[in-house]
Amino acid sequence: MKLSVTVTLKKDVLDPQGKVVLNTLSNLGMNELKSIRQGKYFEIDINETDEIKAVKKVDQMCQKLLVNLIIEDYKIDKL
Amino acid sequence: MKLSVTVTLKKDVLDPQGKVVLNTLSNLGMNELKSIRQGKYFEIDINETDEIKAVKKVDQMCQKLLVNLIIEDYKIDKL
Amino acid sequence: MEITKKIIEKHGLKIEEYKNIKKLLNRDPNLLEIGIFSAMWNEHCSYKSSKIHLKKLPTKGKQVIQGPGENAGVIDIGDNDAIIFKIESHNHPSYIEPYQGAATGVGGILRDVFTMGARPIALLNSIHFGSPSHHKTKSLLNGVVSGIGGYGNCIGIPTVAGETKFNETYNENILVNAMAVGHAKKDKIFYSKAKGVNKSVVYVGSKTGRDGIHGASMASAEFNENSEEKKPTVQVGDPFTEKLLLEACLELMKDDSIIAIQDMGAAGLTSSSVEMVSKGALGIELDLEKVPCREENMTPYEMMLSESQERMLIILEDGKEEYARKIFEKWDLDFVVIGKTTNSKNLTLKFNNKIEGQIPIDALANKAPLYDRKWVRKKISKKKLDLRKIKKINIEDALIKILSSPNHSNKNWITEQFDQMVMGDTSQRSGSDAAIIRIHNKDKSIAVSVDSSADYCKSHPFTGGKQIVCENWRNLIAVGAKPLAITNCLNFGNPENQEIMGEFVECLEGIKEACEFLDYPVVSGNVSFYNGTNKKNIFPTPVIGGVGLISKSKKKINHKLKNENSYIILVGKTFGHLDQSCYLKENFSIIEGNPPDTNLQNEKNNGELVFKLIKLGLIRSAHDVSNGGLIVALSEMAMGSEYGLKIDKPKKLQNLIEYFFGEDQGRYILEINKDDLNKVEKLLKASNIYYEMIGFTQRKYFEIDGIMKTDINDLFKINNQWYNKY
Amino acid sequence: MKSSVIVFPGSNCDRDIAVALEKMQFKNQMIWHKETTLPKSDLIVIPGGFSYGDYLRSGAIAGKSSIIEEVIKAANSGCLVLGICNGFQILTETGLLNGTLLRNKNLKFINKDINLKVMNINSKFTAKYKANQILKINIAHNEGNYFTDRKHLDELNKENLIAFKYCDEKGIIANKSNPNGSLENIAGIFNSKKNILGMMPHPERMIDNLISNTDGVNLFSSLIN
Ligand SMILES: Nc1ncnc2c1ncn2[C@@H]1O[C@H](COP(=O)(O)OP(=O)(O)O)[C@@H](O)[C@H]1O
Ligand SMILES: [Mg+2]
Repeated sequence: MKLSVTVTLKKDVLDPQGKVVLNTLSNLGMNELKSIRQGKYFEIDINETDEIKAVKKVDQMCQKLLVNLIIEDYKIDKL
Repeated sequence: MKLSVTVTLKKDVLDPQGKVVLNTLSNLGMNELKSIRQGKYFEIDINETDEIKAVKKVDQMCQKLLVNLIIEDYKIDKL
Repeated sequence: MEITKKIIEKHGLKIEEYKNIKKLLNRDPNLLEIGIFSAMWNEHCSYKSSKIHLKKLPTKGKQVIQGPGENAGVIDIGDNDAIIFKIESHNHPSYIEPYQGAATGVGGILRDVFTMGARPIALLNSIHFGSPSHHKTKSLLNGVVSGIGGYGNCIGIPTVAGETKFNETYNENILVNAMAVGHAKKDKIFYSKAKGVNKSVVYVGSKTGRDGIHGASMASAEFNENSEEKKPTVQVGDPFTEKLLLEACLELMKDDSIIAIQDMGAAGLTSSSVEMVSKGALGIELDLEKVPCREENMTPYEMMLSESQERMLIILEDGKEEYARKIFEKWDLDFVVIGKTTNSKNLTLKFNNKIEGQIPIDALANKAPLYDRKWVRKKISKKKLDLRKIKKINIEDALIKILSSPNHSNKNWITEQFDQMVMGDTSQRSGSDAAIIRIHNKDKSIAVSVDSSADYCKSHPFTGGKQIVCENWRNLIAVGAKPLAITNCLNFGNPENQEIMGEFVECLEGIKEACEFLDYPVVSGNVSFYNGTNKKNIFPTPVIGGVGLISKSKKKINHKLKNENSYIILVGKTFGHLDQSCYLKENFSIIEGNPPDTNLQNEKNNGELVFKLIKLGLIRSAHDVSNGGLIVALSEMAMGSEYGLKIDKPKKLQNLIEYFFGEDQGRYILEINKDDLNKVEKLLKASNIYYEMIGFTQRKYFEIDGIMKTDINDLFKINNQWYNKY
Repeated sequence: MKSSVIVFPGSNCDRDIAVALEKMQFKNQMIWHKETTLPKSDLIVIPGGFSYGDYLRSGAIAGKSSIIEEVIKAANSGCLVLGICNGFQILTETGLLNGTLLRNKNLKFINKDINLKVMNINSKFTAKYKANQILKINIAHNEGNYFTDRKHLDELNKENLIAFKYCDEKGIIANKSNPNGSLENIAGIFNSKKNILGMMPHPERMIDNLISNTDGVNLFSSLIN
């Protein structure tokens, strides 16, 4: 089963990448932009057909490694 | 309007990051993993209420800056 | 599968070459075999257009342990220490994907050096971009610079020197040349020549993917509109894996398990296996199903032609397999015996026990095509510039124009993105004439520099070739090093064009003459042809990478002024040669006439004396005079140091523009303490060296008597502003 | 004094720090990350580099290795721990130090000599420096932009747990002298017991006048008692 994990920075954490991307895009003339935040994305293929179990396992991976819980949030989706 | 951009590496392009993460997770005892590929994620808030126009603008940003079209694919979603 | 004309062309083979293949095989090749021939016979691997000319270069000398023909050149620096170095181009991949192209260029050249047993100790690069105003330049520039840094910083080898140039000739075809320098013990150098039958052939490193299939043939073809579609899967560099591979190889090399070792570079598994057994006059048999693959269902064709990075091929002594495997497993790297050496003199490729291809090694290597391509001598311009016809401009304005131009602006914004200090032995970082790296735990250092002069080479290839070797030699002298040997990367256009081939031949003649005269042999190098698009070829751009020795580390020196009230001496004659100068280029966009001539005898005498003065500790700072002439060199010595200069008007040459901006060769500026002046003058006179006392150092200002007076901090700002506004 | 340098795959300042420690008369040992026990040491150093390529988040994967559990145990029982550059990032990932190191504000790798102010000399690491001394030390990193929450920042300030701040030649701490965007120009911090120091600049690169300067020497000599 394939799942995805989307990791985003918590609201009050500074996002230097997003900031630079925002500036660069405005310099390129895209002024409609209000904000941009950058995060990470994982596609995970797991040997597990039961969705609930699969999500649980991926959740563990997030907690153990993929996500820095102090500064990041995450969400898991089925692909 | 808020949109998201998910950027993934094209098939067959080496993903050194995914590789290391996969190894680490297996070492941590998660053996059910078949593969993991790492990508990027953006949350974009744009001053545009028309969805079609908003998507078009974000698409431009992808082509111009956010995505390396030679090695990456992307998709745009409404949040 | 029938081999059609289209397939042959797609593999970059000429119909004549294909006929030759059939003759050598006595039959029609299959697709796998065509692929292998195309990989081995293309320009990049076979050197078919350049070989007969490269043979003329001087490659021997007391200091040379290994000249061209191995993965890298090796020189002797005494006490059982050897320096191993080479430069290589990664132009085409960097144009397609600048970050990854540049990064894998660095990775590739590092493997060439550590495959011979060296621990890499320094990285250099020579990067050439189109005009800054060209729409692609900015992103190519940023991508290449971060790619070079990304790889070197991560693997932990300092990037210490380089050159960055802009010229519209590179608008559609940038140049990215990377050089690596390593240190080894003289009695522990590893070569690529296979020996013995039935020895295990081992694959180590990363897994094989579909990256860069046909990369070598891409590097051997001109670009056209369709190149972007034809491109293979882009190679992605993995510096982390390379670091593991480096440490694992060096660990295995402590013992004597290795018979031969070669990195998988261009044309991957094909060229590495063929070259090793070709050198040993042996054959090789590979079981391709054993090749570690990253993707599913990879075919023998794909495995043989893949250019996945961070891989090596090793031929092991009997019974060493398990010992070696443990080392690679410790570093989490694949280790698989994929075949053995044979005495059949064939390349035999099996896949699941079925022979998929079989080609005589000789047909791939020694019988590869060799061309004596037609070439014509350059028609040399007879024009001599008439200064009177050019608008008169203020000297200070002209200087400022040069210092603020992209080509002459300070490159700190680049070098700050490179870790220059890791490994703890960089005693002179980027910014001076050459970088200096101490040999770890020893009291001696090496100096390194890379140089090129495309404009000079375009207008007069022979003089250009000669000049660039001299400039490189001078850069090493100026930091107190004895120049030992060079590597070279010959970036040229399409060799099937007689004029381009002529540029190549004549540049090489110039390089040869200078190297011979200066006892500065060529120990390694690389040729990159077909740099150009749709018949528009780049200017001939040979890049010279030199290595010199500083036998006592304490004696290091650089170009920054050190004291107040020291004497400034200009060594070498100033004739005021302005044709092809920066003065004309930057101020009037005039690119005309011939480059300054290089008198090898003067070059040698002046250089040897400067070397001696530095060695005796009589010099406070030194700088060679090159692009931009005397005034630019003087400004460089002042900018970024604490002191300025007070310079006299010339005593002999009356025309101030010629005097200050002329690019005559063989010159150095020296800063000398008052107390040492007598000694220095005596030595200069005793050797009959032409010199002039031109002024003093002072605080704060760069001043030329009655002509200009500028705060050095202002000059520094001017010199640093270009990129910030770009 | 005995020191241990932890070596991860991808560490690349391990040799440099070993050279510095040995020069300062430490008896040093290199500890491969797969080891499960630590020799008795007075000082544990986690060196700079790109452990595991720094591919996920800098320091994240090294923070999960088996040897790190031993480092945590030792640290909790009072052993001195020094994390430099990637070592600092690893210490934040393990939770031995709070906060995190984000990408540099210009998104570029930065290698240069910067000015650093010693903010607190009441620690085993900084005792030999003078109060408010200005040092010139090399930095080399992609992710040195220190960030932490309000509460922890207050604690750092109140308890004097900031070891170094980026400043200019005159010692002025301002935005202009902040190379990477760090909160309050923070370049290095202690834990509350001050037996752990994490810092982005590389003192081990500043121990030899031929190469650079000797502004890093006192950090190591402070530790020798
Ligand atoms: N891409 C680069 N990488 C590293 N160093 C560079 C690069 N570009 C320029 N430099 C450094 O900037 C300085 C000036 O370069 P250049 O003007 O070409 O020197 P020179 O004329 O003495 O050969 C040199 O020290 C060189 O090493
Ligand atoms: Mg120079």
